[in-house]
Amino acid sequence: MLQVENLNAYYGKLHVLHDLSFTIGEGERVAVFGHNGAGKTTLLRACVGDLASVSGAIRYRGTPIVTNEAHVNVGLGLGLVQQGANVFRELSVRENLLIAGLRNQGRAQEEVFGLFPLLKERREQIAGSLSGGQQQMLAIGMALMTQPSILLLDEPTTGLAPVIVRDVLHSVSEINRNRGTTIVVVEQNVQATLEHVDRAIVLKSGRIVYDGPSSTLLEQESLWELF
Amino acid sequence: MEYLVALSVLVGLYVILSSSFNLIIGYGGLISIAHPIFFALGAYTVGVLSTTTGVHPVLAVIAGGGVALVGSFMLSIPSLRISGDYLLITSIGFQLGLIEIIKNLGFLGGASGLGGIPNVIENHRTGTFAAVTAIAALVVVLLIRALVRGPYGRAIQAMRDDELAFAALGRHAMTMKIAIFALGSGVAGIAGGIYAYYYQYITPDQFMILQSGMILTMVVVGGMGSVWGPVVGAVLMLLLPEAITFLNLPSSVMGPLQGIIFTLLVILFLFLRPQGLIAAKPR
Amino acid sequence: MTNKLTLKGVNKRFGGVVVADGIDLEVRGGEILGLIGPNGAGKTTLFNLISGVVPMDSGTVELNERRIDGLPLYKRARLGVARTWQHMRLFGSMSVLDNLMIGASDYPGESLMRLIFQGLTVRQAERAAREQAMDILGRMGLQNLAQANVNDITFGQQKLVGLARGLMSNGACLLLDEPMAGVEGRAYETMRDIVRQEAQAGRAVCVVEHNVSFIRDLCNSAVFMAQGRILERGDVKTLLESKVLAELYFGKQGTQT
Amino acid sequence: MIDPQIVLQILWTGLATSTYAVLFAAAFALVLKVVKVWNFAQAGMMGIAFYAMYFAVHKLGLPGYASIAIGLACTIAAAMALEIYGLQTFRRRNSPSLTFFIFTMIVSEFVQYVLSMIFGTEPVSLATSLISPAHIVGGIMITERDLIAIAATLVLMAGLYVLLMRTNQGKYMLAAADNPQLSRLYGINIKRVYALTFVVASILICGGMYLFGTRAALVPTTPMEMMIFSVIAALLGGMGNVFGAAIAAIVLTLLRSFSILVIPSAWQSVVLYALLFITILFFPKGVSFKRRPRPAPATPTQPAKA
Amino acid sequence: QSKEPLRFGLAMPLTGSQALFGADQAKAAQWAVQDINAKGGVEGRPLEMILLDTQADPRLGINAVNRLINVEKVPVYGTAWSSVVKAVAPVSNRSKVLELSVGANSPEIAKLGDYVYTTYPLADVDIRAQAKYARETLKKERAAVLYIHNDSGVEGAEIYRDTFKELGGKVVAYEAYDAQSTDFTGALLKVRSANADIVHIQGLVSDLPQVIAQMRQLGLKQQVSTYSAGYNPKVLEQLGAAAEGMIVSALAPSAEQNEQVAKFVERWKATEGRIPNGLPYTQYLYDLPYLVADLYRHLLKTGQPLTGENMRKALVEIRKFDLPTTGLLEVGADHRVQKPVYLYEVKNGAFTPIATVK
Ligand SMILES: Nc1ncnc2c1ncn2[C@@H]1O[C@H](COP(=O)(O)OP(=O)(O)OP(=O)(O)O)[C@@H](O)[C@H]1O
Ligand SMILES: Nc1ncnc2c1ncn2[C@@H]1O[C@H](COP(=O)(O)OP(=O)(O)OP(=O)(O)O)[C@@H](O)[C@H]1O
Ligand SMILES: [Mg+2]
Ligand SMILES: [Mg+2]
Repeated sequence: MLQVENLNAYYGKLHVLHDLSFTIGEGERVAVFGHNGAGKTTLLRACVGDLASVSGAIRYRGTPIVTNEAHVNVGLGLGLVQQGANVFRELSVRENLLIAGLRNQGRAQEEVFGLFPLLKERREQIAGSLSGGQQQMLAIGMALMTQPSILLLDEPTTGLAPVIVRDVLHSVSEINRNRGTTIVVVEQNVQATLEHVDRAIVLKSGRIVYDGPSSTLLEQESLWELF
Repeated sequence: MEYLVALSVLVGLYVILSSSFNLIIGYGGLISIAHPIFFALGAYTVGVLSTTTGVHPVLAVIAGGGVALVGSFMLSIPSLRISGDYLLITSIGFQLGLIEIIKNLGFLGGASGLGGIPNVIENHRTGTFAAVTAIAALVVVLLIRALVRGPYGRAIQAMRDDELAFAALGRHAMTMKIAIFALGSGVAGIAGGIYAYYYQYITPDQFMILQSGMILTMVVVGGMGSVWGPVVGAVLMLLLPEAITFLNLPSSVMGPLQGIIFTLLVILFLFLRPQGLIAAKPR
Repeated sequence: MTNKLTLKGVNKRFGGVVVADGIDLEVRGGEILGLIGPNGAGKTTLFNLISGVVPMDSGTVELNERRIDGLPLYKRARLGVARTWQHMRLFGSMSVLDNLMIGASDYPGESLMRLIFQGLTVRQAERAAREQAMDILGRMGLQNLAQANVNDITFGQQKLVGLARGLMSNGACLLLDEPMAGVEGRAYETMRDIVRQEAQAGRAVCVVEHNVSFIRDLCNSAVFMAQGRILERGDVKTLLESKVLAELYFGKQGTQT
Repeated sequence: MIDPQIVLQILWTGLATSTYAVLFAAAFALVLKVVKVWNFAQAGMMGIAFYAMYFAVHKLGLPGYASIAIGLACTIAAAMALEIYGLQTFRRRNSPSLTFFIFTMIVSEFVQYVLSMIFGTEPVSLATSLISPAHIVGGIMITERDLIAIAATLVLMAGLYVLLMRTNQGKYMLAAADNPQLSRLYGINIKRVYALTFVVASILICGGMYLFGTRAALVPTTPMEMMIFSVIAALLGGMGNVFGAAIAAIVLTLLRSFSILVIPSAWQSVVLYALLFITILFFPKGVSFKRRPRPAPATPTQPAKA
Repeated sequence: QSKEPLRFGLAMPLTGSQALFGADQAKAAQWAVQDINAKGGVEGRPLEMILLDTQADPRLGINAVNRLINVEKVPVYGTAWSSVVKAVAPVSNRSKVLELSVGANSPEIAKLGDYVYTTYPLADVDIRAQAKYARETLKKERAAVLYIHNDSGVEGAEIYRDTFKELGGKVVAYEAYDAQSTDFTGALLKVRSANADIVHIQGLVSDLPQVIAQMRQLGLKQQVSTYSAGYNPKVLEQLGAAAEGMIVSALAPSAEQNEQVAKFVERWKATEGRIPNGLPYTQYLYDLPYLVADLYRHLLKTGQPLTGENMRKALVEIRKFDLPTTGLLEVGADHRVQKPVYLYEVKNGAFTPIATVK
């Protein structure tokens, strides 16, 4: 599904990702862990083409996409939920979902409202005035509206109450099961996430230090200091 | 030589104007276009004082600065009270409205301008004016430099980055903005005062709204938010057009061609140095 | 005198939505009060009401027996209300040290008059602020980042800088909005230690957090808020086991993450 | 002593005169809203639109619609060149917003010089005669040109409304206006949206210039002077609210036309600007025709960086 | 005998909103220099004109004049537009260089100092003549005055109003309009209800046709008068029948009255394919180099050094100049010149001379 080869990423002179290579299979659920600043966000942004200076190769279902612009990749079926609750602040919840779904003839808003009933109540509220957690829900809902084949989530549960954290992780698994959507999720909360993924990638200072099944991750004592 | 000295008077005055505008817009983040009107307030104060009273020129120029400074409150206090965003709109109203008022007031010469401002320096006139403006410009630039390098500059910048967080730390953004605006405007008024004495004749046309576009071009091309940027900008924007007149262009297309060359050069500068010729230093 | 923050009958609504409904609250110096509740409960709004970002509809806020509601934001901050933000709101174009120095209680560069007429005291105050800032950064292990631009440091470090900036004013009360969201590892521990020390120094601390283990680690007592109302209050352990919480916050099963 | 007939007459002519101001203000506000640029190059675009049409009418002898087409083609080409070679470059380099402002202003000046070199500086008009057939309806003089102008403006503004509110492209514009960086993650091609915005602005400008050019004579510097008015209207209408700007343009024009009845004519402009100043001070909310209040500053997103 | 050229300056708006006149005027002056040099120059020396742009902006005007005086070292220069003429006057007086105003008509110009002279009659000449003609010859009782709200508009309108009143007429409406406006309905309706029998419009070529067009459309049938801004074939073209009866003035003879002017106009048609903007002004500009040549000739003949001071003296001494396209110029001690005012009325789509007021 997604093949990454020798990926390097830079912010100006700062070299953030060093020669990352991995492959993600169709329908897989992958978690990416790592300390603050390890490069997790950078990795996801590079995958969708949201970064200016990257080198190496990324192939999506065989097509090279590393030079594509983000909107092209989204059209191909990549979806990203950015870190930090990014929504269209001056538009209403309904308009936010509508716009998110335009490009890929997205699903009905009702499905998103089913997942987050709170949003339904606030359909007409301006997104910028939602609480932090509500905005995060909206951001996830918007990504679902694009009907992605591979969904990249950057710390989707930050700022959410435990009950919703579980709901979100659960529904992500659900989407994976029902639609075969590939999932890549960046999370801080290792334990809670491991239940929902098949595989884990651990980054340390821009390099992969672990890539394997999620079940054996916690056996790696050398990695404990990272968490 | 005399020609260059005469130009340097103008350069000095515009260095003062662009630096003070930079203080307001580049450092203070207060988007106003009313700078020319404070220049005008200074010039007209001197115009009226010098033609009707025998007040000492230095005092008259200071009075010009004072009038501009006080005048700035009329704009800044009410507009900043509601929200800084509105400063831009109110400043347009202020600028255009005040110019119209000047055009209608007989004792200010109305639309035909105010002439007969006495010549206050008989010998070495141009040289003296050049020296005076050069010193004034230097003082203004150094003053602004001292201001923005120190704790005041840090506070201005923090205020610009995030006003709410700034206020939540116990800092009062309003007074700072008003003070910056007043200082910048007062300085412009002083430049206006010197201008009036030097040229001895002022008209409302010289202080129109498009003037602020010109001063702003100096600031941006030179480098907004840097101390020496506006200085470089002012020198360049004033001397380039003069230099272009020395090209021997065919007289039938001379006017527009000079304009085309000049604007192309400015566009080129913007492309080559989008942050300005002298980029602002990060703190 | 110990510090004390008191809220009585605080009400606020946005259009039709009630976000604060008769909130009574008291936080004393030395205490760390946890504020938990589902998303949209009104926690951030409550901080906004206390610090003066948003005006309230009715009720009173007192700091050390002095009413501060009705005062503008900056005056409340000067009287001792220090806060951090859910989204940090650092001064992005400036260095870490400069970010902190702006928060000093006696900030020298605010008044032009003072700069002109009291140059000497300005320099002294500036030096004092710098020392205080370096001191706080030292406690957080961030001294070597003092000159770095805040945008160039990691998320966790930014969160710490946000806290450090709030500490500069030595305010009587400290309001922390999700200090731990997105923070882990060493930064997590530093954060916890610092907050604890600040409480011990006599500040009244109030923390909003979804990270329950952090609340458990740190707080003496906690309140549970939902839909603008305080539903439960008490010491952390009993509160976390309460039925209401289990239902509204952790979900039906009542397990805790 | 104010005669209702006079009032009605001023109202009607005022409305007819406001038509092109409405179009220019809407174009300015649209670009400001979506592309986030104070597009002072609009004066340049106005100049190009007018002189292209003038060339088509007077030098090529083409009929009205053909010359509008030519004017439109030139304006769009110029706008695209501005966007692609100018604004995109500055955007890529993260230039401060005032750089855009200055750049667009200088571009206008440049265009003005080029036009005066090519077309000279004498006032020219699209119509050979400034007189348009007039009808007296109930004592009110209504010229055919007024009718055409009002109808054309209504059509253009309605089209703009449909585009913004009812089409996907319009939604993309709203999204791009809100957060361009984020829009890309929902498959929106920002460059295309910006290009489209300039095309729409060009249509409005070209239409406005045609209306203006048939009722007045202009010189290369006229567009710059006219643009200041659109800027004021765009600001008064609520910083980039397109229809607010249009309404503000009408209100300002009518204010200007009517003020002569009550104020000595020499003081008209003063009163107009003073009113502008005072309105904002006392009704800061009243002047912005915003649909909804701005979100509270409580939870901002982190600045998105490309 | 040295062949060194005799230099003089000309500072005109070649760009900006006034360029439409400035550029044509500069061209006329250029032609005159060519013509003089083609005939052997002045005492065998060629005349050389240094042309600079002022944009009609006082600040740029000062720069230009500074350059003319200090770099080009000319002893005499011409310039126009009232605000520029006034702004550069102190420079001229201080440097003792002769400033000749050609075309600016603000009455204040007469009082600007020793070194400022005008070759163009000031506004009081032609506008007074208009008012006088309306009042005394046409026997109009009630005049309405419409003027553009800038310096020349304000000054011109005042002269008309005062003269008309002095002569016992009534000014029943006195309305200004903004330079940027395109809708004059309000002001025109006021004029309509004031029931004037003549309307004097003190505007610019760019707005004058619009004012008249709107006026006629609103059903105002009064006779219109204006000053030389209306003496322009463009106006007739744009107004068609609506221009009938309009009275305009010119301060220079027309092609019919002066054979040189006829040739001059032909030359415009031949080289530019049109009539110049503001024909009378270009005539004054065409004559400026001839005037300068006369001054130089005087100094060369009397062997005086070619300084600004002597230029001024020469001007006062010669006093009367016979110029090709504007006729006799007499420089008065009061720094003014008197000229006949030629009045025309638009009849059958053409300017027809109706009177010459001396
Ligand atoms: N826009 C940017 N400009 C410059 N440097 C950046 C930028 N964004 C991130 N960095 C730097 O790149 C490195 C990796 O950042 P990244 O955001 O990918 O980390 P992360 O693993 O997502 O961390 P976190 O857990 O804090 O979200 C960090 O050192 C960070 O400081
Ligand atoms: N300006 C506003 N206009 C309308 N509603 C608002 C506004 N600001 C906040 N709200 C609403 O008030 C409620 C409380 O918001 P608040 O940000 O205080 O929640 P919170 O408890 O901090 O939630 P979270 O844990 O998700 O950050 C939310 O439902 C939000 O949508
Ligand atoms: Mg991250
Ligand atoms: Mg919150």
